[in-house]
Amino acid sequence: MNKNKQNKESFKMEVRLAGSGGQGLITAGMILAKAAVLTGKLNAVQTQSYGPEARGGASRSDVIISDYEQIYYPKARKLDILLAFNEESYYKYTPLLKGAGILIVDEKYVPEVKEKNAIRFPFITTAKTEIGTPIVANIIAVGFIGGLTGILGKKVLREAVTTSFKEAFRKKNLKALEIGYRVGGKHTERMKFL
Amino acid sequence: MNKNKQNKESFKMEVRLAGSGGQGLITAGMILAKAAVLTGKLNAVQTQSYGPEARGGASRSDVIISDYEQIYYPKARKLDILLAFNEESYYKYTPLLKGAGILIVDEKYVPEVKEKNAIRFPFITTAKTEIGTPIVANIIAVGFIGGLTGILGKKVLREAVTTSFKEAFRKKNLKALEIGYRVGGKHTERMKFL
Amino acid sequence: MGPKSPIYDYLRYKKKFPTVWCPGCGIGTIMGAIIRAVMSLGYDKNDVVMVSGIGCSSRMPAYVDFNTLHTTHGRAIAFATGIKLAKPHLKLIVVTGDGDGLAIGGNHFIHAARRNIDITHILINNSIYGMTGGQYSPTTPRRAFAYTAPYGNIEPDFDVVELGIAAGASFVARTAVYHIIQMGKIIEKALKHKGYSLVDVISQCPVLYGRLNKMRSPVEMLLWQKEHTVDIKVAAKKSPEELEGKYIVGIFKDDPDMPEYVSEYQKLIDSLKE
Amino acid sequence: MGPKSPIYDYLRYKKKFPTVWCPGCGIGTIMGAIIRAVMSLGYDKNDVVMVSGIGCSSRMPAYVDFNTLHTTHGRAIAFATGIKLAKPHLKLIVVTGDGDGLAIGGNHFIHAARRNIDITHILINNSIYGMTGGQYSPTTPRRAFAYTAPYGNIEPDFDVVELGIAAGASFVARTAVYHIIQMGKIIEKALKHKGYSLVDVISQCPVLYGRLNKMRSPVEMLLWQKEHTVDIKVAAKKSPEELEGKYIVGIFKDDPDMPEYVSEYQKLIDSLKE
Amino acid sequence: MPNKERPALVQGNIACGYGALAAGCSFFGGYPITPSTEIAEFMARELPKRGGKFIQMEDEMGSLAAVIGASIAGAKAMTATSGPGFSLMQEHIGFAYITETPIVVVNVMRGGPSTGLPTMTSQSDTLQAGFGTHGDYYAVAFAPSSVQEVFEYTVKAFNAAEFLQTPVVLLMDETLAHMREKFIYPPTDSIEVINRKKPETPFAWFKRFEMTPDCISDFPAFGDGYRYHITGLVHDPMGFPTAVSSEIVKSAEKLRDKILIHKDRFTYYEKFMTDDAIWLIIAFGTAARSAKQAVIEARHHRMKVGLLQLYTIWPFPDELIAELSRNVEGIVVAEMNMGQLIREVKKACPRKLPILGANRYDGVLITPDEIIHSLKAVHGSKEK
Amino acid sequence: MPNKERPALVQGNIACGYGALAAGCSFFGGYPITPSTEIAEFMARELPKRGGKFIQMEDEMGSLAAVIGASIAGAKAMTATSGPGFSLMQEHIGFAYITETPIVVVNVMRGGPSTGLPTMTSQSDTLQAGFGTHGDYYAVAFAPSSVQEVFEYTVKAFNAAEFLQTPVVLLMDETLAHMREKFIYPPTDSIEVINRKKPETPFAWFKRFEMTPDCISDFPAFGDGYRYHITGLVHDPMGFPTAVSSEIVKSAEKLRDKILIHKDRFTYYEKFMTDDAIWLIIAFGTAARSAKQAVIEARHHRMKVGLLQLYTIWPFPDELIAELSRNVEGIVVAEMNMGQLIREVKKACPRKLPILGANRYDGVLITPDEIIHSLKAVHGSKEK
Amino acid sequence: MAETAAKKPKVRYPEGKIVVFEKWCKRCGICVAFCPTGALAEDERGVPYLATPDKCVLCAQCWLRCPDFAIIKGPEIKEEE
Amino acid sequence: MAETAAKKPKVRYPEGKIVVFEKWCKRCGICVAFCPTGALAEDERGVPYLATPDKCVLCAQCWLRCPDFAIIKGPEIKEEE
Ligand SMILES: Cc1ncc(C[n+]2csc(CCOP(=O)(O)OP(=O)(O)O)c2C)c(N)n1
Ligand SMILES: Cc1ncc(C[n+]2csc(CCOP(=O)(O)OP(=O)(O)O)c2C)c(N)n1
Ligand code: SF4
Ligand code: SF4
Ligand code: SF4
Ligand code: SF4
Repeated sequence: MNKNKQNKESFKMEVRLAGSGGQGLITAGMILAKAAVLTGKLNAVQTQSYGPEARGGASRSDVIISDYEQIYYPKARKLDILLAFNEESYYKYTPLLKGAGILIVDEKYVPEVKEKNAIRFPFITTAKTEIGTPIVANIIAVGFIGGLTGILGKKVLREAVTTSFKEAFRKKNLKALEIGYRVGGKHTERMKFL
Repeated sequence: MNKNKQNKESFKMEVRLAGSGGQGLITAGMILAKAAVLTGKLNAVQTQSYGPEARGGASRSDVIISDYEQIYYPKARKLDILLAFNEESYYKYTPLLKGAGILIVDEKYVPEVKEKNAIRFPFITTAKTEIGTPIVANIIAVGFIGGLTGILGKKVLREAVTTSFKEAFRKKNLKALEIGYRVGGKHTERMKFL
Repeated sequence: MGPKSPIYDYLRYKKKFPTVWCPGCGIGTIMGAIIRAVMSLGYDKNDVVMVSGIGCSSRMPAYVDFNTLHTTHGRAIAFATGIKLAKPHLKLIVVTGDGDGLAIGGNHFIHAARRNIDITHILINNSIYGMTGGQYSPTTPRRAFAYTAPYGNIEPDFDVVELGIAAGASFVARTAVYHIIQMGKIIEKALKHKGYSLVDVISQCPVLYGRLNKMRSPVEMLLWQKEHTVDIKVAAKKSPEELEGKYIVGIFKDDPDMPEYVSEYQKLIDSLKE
Repeated sequence: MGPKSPIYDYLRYKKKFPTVWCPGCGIGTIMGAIIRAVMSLGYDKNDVVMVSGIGCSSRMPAYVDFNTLHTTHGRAIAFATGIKLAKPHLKLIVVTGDGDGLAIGGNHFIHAARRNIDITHILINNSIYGMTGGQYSPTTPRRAFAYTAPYGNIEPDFDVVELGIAAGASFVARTAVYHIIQMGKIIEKALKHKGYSLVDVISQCPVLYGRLNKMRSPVEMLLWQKEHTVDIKVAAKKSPEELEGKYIVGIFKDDPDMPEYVSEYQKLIDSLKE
Repeated sequence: MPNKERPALVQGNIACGYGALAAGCSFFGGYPITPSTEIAEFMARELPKRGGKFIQMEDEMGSLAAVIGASIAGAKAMTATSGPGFSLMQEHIGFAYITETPIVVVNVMRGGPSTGLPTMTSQSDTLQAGFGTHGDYYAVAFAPSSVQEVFEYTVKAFNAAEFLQTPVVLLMDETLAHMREKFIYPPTDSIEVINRKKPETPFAWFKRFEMTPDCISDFPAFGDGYRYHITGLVHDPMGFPTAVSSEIVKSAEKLRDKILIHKDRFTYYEKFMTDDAIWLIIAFGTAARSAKQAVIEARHHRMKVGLLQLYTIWPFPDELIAELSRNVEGIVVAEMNMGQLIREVKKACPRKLPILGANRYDGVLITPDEIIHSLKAVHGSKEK
Repeated sequence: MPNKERPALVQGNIACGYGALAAGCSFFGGYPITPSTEIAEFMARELPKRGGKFIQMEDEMGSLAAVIGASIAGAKAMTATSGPGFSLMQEHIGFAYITETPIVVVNVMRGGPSTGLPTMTSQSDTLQAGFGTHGDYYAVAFAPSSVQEVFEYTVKAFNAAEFLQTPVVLLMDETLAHMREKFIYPPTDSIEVINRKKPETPFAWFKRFEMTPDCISDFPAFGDGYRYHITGLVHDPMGFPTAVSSEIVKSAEKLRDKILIHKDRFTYYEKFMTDDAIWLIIAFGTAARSAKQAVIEARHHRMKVGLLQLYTIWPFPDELIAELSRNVEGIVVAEMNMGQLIREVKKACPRKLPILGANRYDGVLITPDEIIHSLKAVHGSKEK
Repeated sequence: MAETAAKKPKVRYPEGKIVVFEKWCKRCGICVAFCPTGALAEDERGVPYLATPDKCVLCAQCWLRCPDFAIIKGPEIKEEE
Repeated sequence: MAETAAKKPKVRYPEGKIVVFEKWCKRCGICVAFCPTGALAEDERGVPYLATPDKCVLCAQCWLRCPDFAIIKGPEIKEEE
């Protein structure tokens, strides 16, 4: 665990995944949190917000991962990581990023990003081109965050993905995870400032 | 008004009519109260108690007549007059009679009465023999109390009866009132002690 | 000690009699018919559950020596559904009034019928709200009088039998208190039937319905039943005009093959075991 | 400015569009058919009231420029009853889902049908609870899947048409979103009919019902409707075996002579004036 | 109908019907239940004579739905019920509240919970009238104590409902409902009748739930030419659903403030011999009659007792109680339940005072003696 | 079902299902409603595998009726709903109460009143859970705040229901219900499971509602060979309706005392940094999590703040509040409604203390900052 | 509580025929009206009794119809004291 | 609030035929599937357009079936701007 990297006594990371309904960001958050819990050492809580309708609309998923015994307030407040899959989310939540917080956007769906140090990656396009379906973009993002942060081993991430999908969908999602993990891993240096 | 007879500044009379369901004692109470109100000078309130069932069972009707502006507690507490149409009522309520309170029983349905000064009259039998139906026994009782107390003129009593029954039943009930009033009138001296 | 007759073993006669019902009310007669049917089927009293809602008719459970449940207005069938599902070997008899079973309880009635759950529903149909003192009900005929229909009822009444069949009940019959023998036989068949069995029993409420509608005595009302009912077999041979204003009595539907809900559930459980 | 077409005059399109409904959901198509029917009858929008309960289908009133009332789950018909009775000249259109109209709302449905009150009830029947995310409803066929029927539904479904007729509605029809022209005509007739008019519209919920029951697209579901419906006239010539598993569409009952509730009430008022 | 020239003997339930008609009620939707049925039966007789509508619905959900529908169509509408029916109406009370629809719900209280004691008296739905529906709810409920007052407060209930555009509950108890008492029909022109605010704005500018300083918006009926949307979802001033935080907050606060701003206007009470009172009884409904008798009798025994009779139960008059509690040494809350109003009194009293209940819950009217008994107890508790 | 060996990520609603199964629940009757549906869906999947029964009823009246019926037939039975459904269940909650039938009702709270904010969080059915049914009613309601606690308190809810033979409400909020969190399935033998008291008396002597010192009577199931009568009318110890004053009183008091005698046993709470606290926050459910965070942050600013987290909402722990209030100078009640629990707190505090609400009612979880804001306000109010 | 049922009926019902429990009888008149042989009659209080015992053929009409379980077939009865 | 409807559609719909409001279209595929003449097609995003205008006979199928009021008959439209 890169607790020490955090240069804090204890470790807590707040992640928000935001976009629109149907992009699978609640699943992504769930898998991140599941992986954390499966480590056996970390605590995690995942929450989400719905719009006024029971289905559809904007979608937002918060994941807090920590080695505290308990995570009290379960929603993200100051974001360590924000993943924005659409413009609205980018504008709405960027202000909540910590000073050294990491902004990750889908470069196709959030074309105009002011923040220079933002990480831009074509999640959805990559999903389409490399795996043949845009639906797995969310799992690329999971892998990406996994690789970036390094706090969740690839093993638990794989386990979390495997146990979250039916047989038929597993392979594609594991592949997506792999891709994301690899690309994300290139940005680990950013974690130092967090 | 025989307010003066009461030898009180103000006048209040508490009457309870008790028997079993179907004897018409709620109607009787209502007519007594109506007559009082129709005088234009008296105030009256009539209440009743039901058994556990919405229909049937024991029946009890309280009437309070007064020349106070307001009658507060609306149930009879210390009875000036108790009319008992069955044994149960006689046993249950006689203890609530005031010292000089007047006990009236149907001599056929309450055969054993300890109180020497009780007024005994065969209301139900009289109704049957003189008017041909036991149902009007209740109105004989109304007349009886009217005649006995003298506080309600025969005119308002007749009016109260007339407005309480459909055409078809009026005549018999007025006759019953007449009979009761006549017999009740014989006991007016009892009012002195009230 | 009290009377000795087999039927008294089925009554809580020491505690509860005489009943609350008015003189000549049909509910007591129907209660007798139900008990006799249970007796003749030889059911163990411990296995019989009688459930009712609220109303005059719903007072019945207090008088019979079964497992008895007097619930809320209109919901007896839903309570019975829970009991039956939790303990399938129990025999469920639901008694409701026409208001209880068809007004406030109409929804549970059609849904239990749809599920075809094994419950016997005796609908005591006196065409009036008795307990609350004579308001019109969903089976009060048009033009009849009630305290909330002082100028004559303008609402049409349900055809309970048609409704039960359309909703999906697998046994549907109508009888009348007058037809005392037929009533007994039909109730017995309904109890034996596996699935939702509905018996619409035309009954008399002499003090409210009778008085308001110029039928002065229980006897008169029973004779009215006699004159206004036609046996289903006889009816088949009559013209619609001849049947105008008549209630057809008999068994309208008796389909033992429709899947019954609790058994279907058991099959599901068994299938998951494999 | 927005689009110009007569139909947009009937939509709150500036405020509310696009709708909340999922891609390919049948509710929008039905909404179009209702509006076109109102247009072709030339009703004044001020005189039209659309009332709904709770559910996906019950979101419809927000989009149409009538007097619109989105009530509680299951109770739309009862609200509509109050409105109609208080202001008889208003045209009442009630839209409900199958859960809304037949599960929690089943009782109001059968009683309004019994009274034959002049309300048009469009029952948007997608065989599932959409809004709450895919639980089975009283019209989910046996064996179909839903989130509360993960092993296949064991409950039989209502025949809505039979139920409506048995309850007393004077106009009863069934159609399907696929039958877009027929649907329009039937809704128009239902609106014109004086009395309780029920239109059971088979509709598609592609994201819940479809996905759970292996129909992957709205188009596939519409084609399913095509294959599983038979026109009432054609059906008359077919054997029960041929009709097994099919839904008959068309007008089942259209009786203009049955007394309508609000008119009957008006007669009562008039009679008391005399 | 009563003879308007002469005093008459009238039943509580019937006086409620008179009051409703006097207030302009033209719609009654109900489902029979003891001890309220006489109200429905009266309306079934009288409304059609006046062109009004009575309908007996299939259940209580349906009854209140029809009543709300009628009100939306412009009628003054009411229902009458008792505990079990009142429980079933809770969802729709919330709907009328959030949609700002004026309706009057009469609850003639009998013994509960559940079927309880259907023919016997009680005041045990008092808290339910305040908190029975889900969500944040600010209730309005009145409670008369005599037949004359039943008339008066039925009119007031309609007025409050129409003015505030909210459901108003009239709490009666079985004793009052079935009691027959002298009743004098007030001169027609003395009866104040309030009607809901109608729009003057043209349709284009109209917002049904507009935010206004006094939180009261214009309310045209369906069919009046103003086409708008009504929903039980939290909505914006136009009536359309919203999930915008600021709009949600405003809408909830409008509903609350509407009641609180106008609270004084609809707070009715009577002080009975409280001027020099050292001991205070608080009561409502028929229990307040017993309490008045108790005051008179206690005063015979030189106990300085007064009564605060509440006619407005909700919103609860905290300030009034706080004020009166300042000058007394103890309070007895007399009610026919196991202690409901006393909870509010305790909360309202800023001082630490002995507050005792005089409670009766066997279905029988509480007696003056029982109240005096509690007065003595509170007296004693103070001395210790 | 969870892997019992390893921590798992579990949703609040699902943990409720696990808890129910662990407590021995074998019957679920319900009607879907957001945000509680996952509970029903879980039970629909799991119960038939274990021979238990799931039924989706036609409405909420039917759901609770079936649940009560199943309990009478001996099953541990539950339902899950949300505000609108909870309102419709009020009549039957009273029926379960008066007939002493153990049932568990989960209410996942969303914004109200009426349809309100169906997908957003809230704690605004708190008072309704206490006073929603007609008649005198003594409620039992628990409120967990984490997924692990949802499991624990679902078991406790069944235990309390079975022990007390009364309906128990589990109050969750949408946030908690949909939250996924680390969950460790406790060792099976560490889970205490209580079952209702069964008779040992022979049938001839058996009285279903016998008066006993601890107010708990024997409860055989229908079909166990004890034939008895159950009614929603006020009844005697045999279960038959009564109108005898003394029996009515005893029956009402038994129902009340049953709850009060065993109150301590079922009063759950946690004191968090209260030992030296000068300022006290009171909260429950997810609001308590925000409050804990607020305590920690306030302490960073050297404010001596503590939290009393209530897990038992009803019966309200007055004595506990009274005791804790003695040592503090001000109280903040943090809740996601317009001020419900605060009413109880005010009533329970014998001292005149500043008591302020930190309220949020826009469907969003209250934040630690908002609570700190109120802490500052109460601090200020004290200084004035 | 057995008092209502306990009082022994007056012996107006010959052995082996029918018996009326007066305490439960509500005098509704049904049994008399539907007795096919006319064996039953009402006394002055409206209570039925077997006026013409010989006519009673034990057809069951009266006890099946009585809503109040107030008539039963004689042979099955053993009145204890 | 009119922004959703206000954007002028790209002129892929020749005068007098049908028009698709892309902002409302949910790409359900119904119009294309039920176009009896095959005049409609989906673009790469799944949005329908009149691929072969000449084939369109204004049969009404697409605009009657579209659940989202996203297709209307051309002549009735006047796009202002
Ligand atoms: C929720 C509720 N609403 C209303 C009532 C009042 N109520 C009791 S019985 C009854 C109707 C009785 O009529 P029916 O079901 O026809 O039975 P009957 O009394 O005629 O046998 C009504 C409306 C109630 N107890 N509970
Ligand atoms: C009293 C109440 N119970 C339950 C719900 C939850 N609920 C909302 S919509 C719905 C069912 C929706 O199904 P249906 O009526 O078939 O309409 P659809 O969404 O499929 O159009 C349910 C159960 C509610 N809002 N209110
Ligand atoms: S009121 Fe009618 S239904 Fe009720 S007991 Fe009397 S006769 Fe029977
Ligand atoms: S969930 Fe189903 S019914 Fe609801 S909008 Fe989507 S497709 Fe339509
Ligand atoms: S039928 Fe029964 S209750 Fe009626 S008179 Fe005969 S014995 Fe008496
Ligand atoms: S039918 Fe309508 S919503 Fe569907 S693809 Fe065609 S235009 Fe788009």
